[in-house]
Amino acid sequence: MLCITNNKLVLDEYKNTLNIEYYDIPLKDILIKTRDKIHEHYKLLTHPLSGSIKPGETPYKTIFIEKGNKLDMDSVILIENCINMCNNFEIIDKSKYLNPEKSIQDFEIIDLSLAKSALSSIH
Amino acid sequence: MVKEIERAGIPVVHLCTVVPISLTVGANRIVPAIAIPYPLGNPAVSMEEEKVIRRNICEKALVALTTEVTEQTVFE
Amino acid sequence: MAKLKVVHYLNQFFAQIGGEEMAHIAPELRQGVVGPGLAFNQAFGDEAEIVATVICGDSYFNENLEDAKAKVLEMVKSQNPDIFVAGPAFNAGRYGVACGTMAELIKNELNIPVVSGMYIENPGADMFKQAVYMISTRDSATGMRDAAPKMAALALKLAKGEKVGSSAEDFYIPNGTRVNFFEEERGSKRAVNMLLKKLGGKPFVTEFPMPDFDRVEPNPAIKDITKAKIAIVTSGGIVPKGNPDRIESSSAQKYGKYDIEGLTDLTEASHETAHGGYDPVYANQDSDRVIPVDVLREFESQGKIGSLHRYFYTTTGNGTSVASSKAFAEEFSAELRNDGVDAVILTST
Amino acid sequence: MKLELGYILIKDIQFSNVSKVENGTLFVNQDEIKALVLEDENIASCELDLARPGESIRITPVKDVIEPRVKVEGTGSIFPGTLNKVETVGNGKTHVLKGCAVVTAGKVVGFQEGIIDMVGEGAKYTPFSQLNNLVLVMNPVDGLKPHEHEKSLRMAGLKVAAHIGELARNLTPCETEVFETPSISEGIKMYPNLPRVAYVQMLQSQGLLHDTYVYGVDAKQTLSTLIYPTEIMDGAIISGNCVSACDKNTTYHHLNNPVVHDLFAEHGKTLNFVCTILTNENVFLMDKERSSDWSAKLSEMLGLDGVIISQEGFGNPDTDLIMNCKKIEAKGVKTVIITDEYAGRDGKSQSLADADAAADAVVTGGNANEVVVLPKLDKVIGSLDWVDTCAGGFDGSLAKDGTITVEIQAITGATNELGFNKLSAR
Repeated sequence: MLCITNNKLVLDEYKNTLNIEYYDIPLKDILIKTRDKIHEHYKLLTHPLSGSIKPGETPYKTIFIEKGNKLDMDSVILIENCINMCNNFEIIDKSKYLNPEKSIQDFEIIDLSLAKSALSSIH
Repeated sequence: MVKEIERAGIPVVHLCTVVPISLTVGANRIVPAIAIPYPLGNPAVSMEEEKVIRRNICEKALVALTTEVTEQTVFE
Repeated sequence: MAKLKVVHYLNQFFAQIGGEEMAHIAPELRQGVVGPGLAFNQAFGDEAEIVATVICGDSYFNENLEDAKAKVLEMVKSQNPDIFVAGPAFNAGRYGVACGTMAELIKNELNIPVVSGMYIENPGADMFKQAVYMISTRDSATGMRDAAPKMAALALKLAKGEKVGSSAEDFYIPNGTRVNFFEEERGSKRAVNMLLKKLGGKPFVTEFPMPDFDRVEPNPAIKDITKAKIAIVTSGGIVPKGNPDRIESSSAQKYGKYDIEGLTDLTEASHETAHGGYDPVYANQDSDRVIPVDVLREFESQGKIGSLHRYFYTTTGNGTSVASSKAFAEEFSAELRNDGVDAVILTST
Repeated sequence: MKLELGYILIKDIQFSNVSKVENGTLFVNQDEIKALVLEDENIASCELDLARPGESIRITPVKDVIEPRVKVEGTGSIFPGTLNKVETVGNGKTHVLKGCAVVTAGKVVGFQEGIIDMVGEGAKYTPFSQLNNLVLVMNPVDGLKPHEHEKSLRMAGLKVAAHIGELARNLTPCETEVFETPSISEGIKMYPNLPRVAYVQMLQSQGLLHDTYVYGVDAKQTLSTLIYPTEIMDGAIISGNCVSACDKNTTYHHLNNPVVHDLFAEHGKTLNFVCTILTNENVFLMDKERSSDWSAKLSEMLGLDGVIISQEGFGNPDTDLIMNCKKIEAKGVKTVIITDEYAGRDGKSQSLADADAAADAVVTGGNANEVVVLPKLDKVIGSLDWVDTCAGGFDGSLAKDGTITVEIQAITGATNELGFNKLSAR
């Protein structure tokens, strides 16, 4: 299993126990990274648009994938749809958050919690 | 994209690695290809053998273009 | 306030000139109302009136397309109208295409509000529903009394610059743009009603047609492939070495058109891929792995196909449809058609 | 199982020394309510306010909306497994204070959203503009973690609603309504010729701030299961979901689930409303496969002819919705699904994260990206601070003249996916 994330909190929490690729890039680029992996025969384990917080609103995204031996077509279709969905939302500039430090922390925590919720199912 | 070409009145054959995607995007004549990074080749074999593979797929494409279809059809 | 000036477009049949035997007549301009125009004038009331009617035979229009378009446009323009209304065409296919063609042209050229109307299965509906507002009508002229007031009302709305409601409120054929409105029943009640119809085998209308499943009818097969001119299109991002047009690696905002005249083989030195969605190594080594120029040249020289089109088109679209890939596919498809291309081989990674 | 709902109609709400209901007016003692809320040591302060239909008031950011109810006959008590002990509800008699609600507001996280306007353009989009609302604005003690904070607000709302519900215990209802679900075998005998219909309700269950509880059990740890529809009317399902204001199902929505009510309205006439199937919306794709397999399997076991499937939330649940639809249709059971759309501000984009040809009967709650301008209102309960950065708000949303330009996704309940509203799109 491989975890792709741009959330430092997820990295800190799991760096010793999980296989993690951390990138300091925007949410949509995490989806694109994931798409590239899917074309290398990874399969999606978690939904790319996990959480009801809109793509423009939270900057964080953590996705779990797993290496397979062939292209997983369901994953290809799902990731493409999700990347398209991202285009429907205005991206909010992080510095514009009312209380940037607190908000960013909240988003990190929520993304971590979604990841934890997925992991509790995976294990 | 395939639908817009078809809509313009030009018969089109879609050589596509992921047949379900091709079905989803609305292609009517579909020929399955080899793999995402090399739909019409295979680096594991020699250049000559690869060309044979490519020729086969292209032959199928011509068959598809000359076959009347009424619904989405995959030419295996 | 002066009434808004309307020009109405009719075919030979609705202008009461004759049926199929008169379908050859060339465009003609008459002052005032003809035939169904009366129903429109009633519906327009004090706000607008038909000042002139342009009539053209359906065969003439479709067989002399460019000439007919130019003539009808000129006639409409001469009246300096505020509104253009075409049809309704009901289920008459060639008439529907003519109505759609003229409505779109006049909207673009004269920049005035246009409205047409036809039965949803009229081929003109699919072709033009996204370009112009088209009222959904019954499949025969018995629907005139129903259609004319709806067309007139929407035309007035457009002319006055009022906000157009959803297709369900303003009765036009759904055009892909989603518009909110308040229904009479709440959603759960509508769901129960829809389920009861579905269970009873009765017709029901979904409020949200699944978008990926709109289909285009397959075109007829190529009769003689040995004479056909074949073009290559790819979403695999193949570009000349160095990517001269800077096609983006993902969600490309443009497409490339490249000359392959005289080329019999693509090589590591000549071409590469701009696609960011897959491992580019293999396509960069030999782009024939994505667009089979070498094999098609072989077929060309063996007489298996007529010819390979001089240009290929490339995008980095990722297979699924996005609005922009659709838009430029429309653009280059028209180009391909004008260049006399008989068939397309589209390759995707 | 049979439940009688007795409605006591509330037309006004007032603060008073004594909490009581008299002649359609709900009187609330502020100190009593505050003391109740402050029993929770995680809550540092609590302000109460009132908002009535037509008043120039904006409530934001809204967390939950709850209708006060009390069980007067039958087993169990309101909100079983969360507020009260876990005993089966849904039978006997329940009194409802109809026309009022407890609204919990206050920031849980930095970006929280949700607007209820009591008047003007925004009021058209939220059903809660029609209610006499008791609003609780609560602030947590310093350093409280988001999940503890969420839990405190959730429980405070339930506690206050149940407390106010108690005021209805000895009142005589203005109207009553009876809902009865026969056992499977009785139902077959009673309605041999009617189509057998169930309601498949998908519950938000993705994780922190995205949770729903069934008799106190976190829905993400459940397999798809069966429940009597009347159990839901007694608070068997409560909301712990704070995000996606327009299409989150508040506890009020659960108590008054419109699909349940509209299926009961046809029960025994045009269809046989067999039961409700509860399923979830997890993040892990294998969970989705399992849960939708189970809802399809249950549909098959129950010998259903048709189902209505409802959704909660954005993005991820689209996949559950389509899986449920596809798999249930594959069992030969006809489906209608209820969803909403994110078609972009211009309405032109592909608007579901997932789609399938099997979903040929769809009811939509509208395009959540559509933009509205909300007027300046005289009073704000809560805080407008968040507006520029909410989902559907954007930089500069809050204009100098006090108007707010937002997508309707910022409005609580605007595009509800239970079909609570009349809003739709084409």
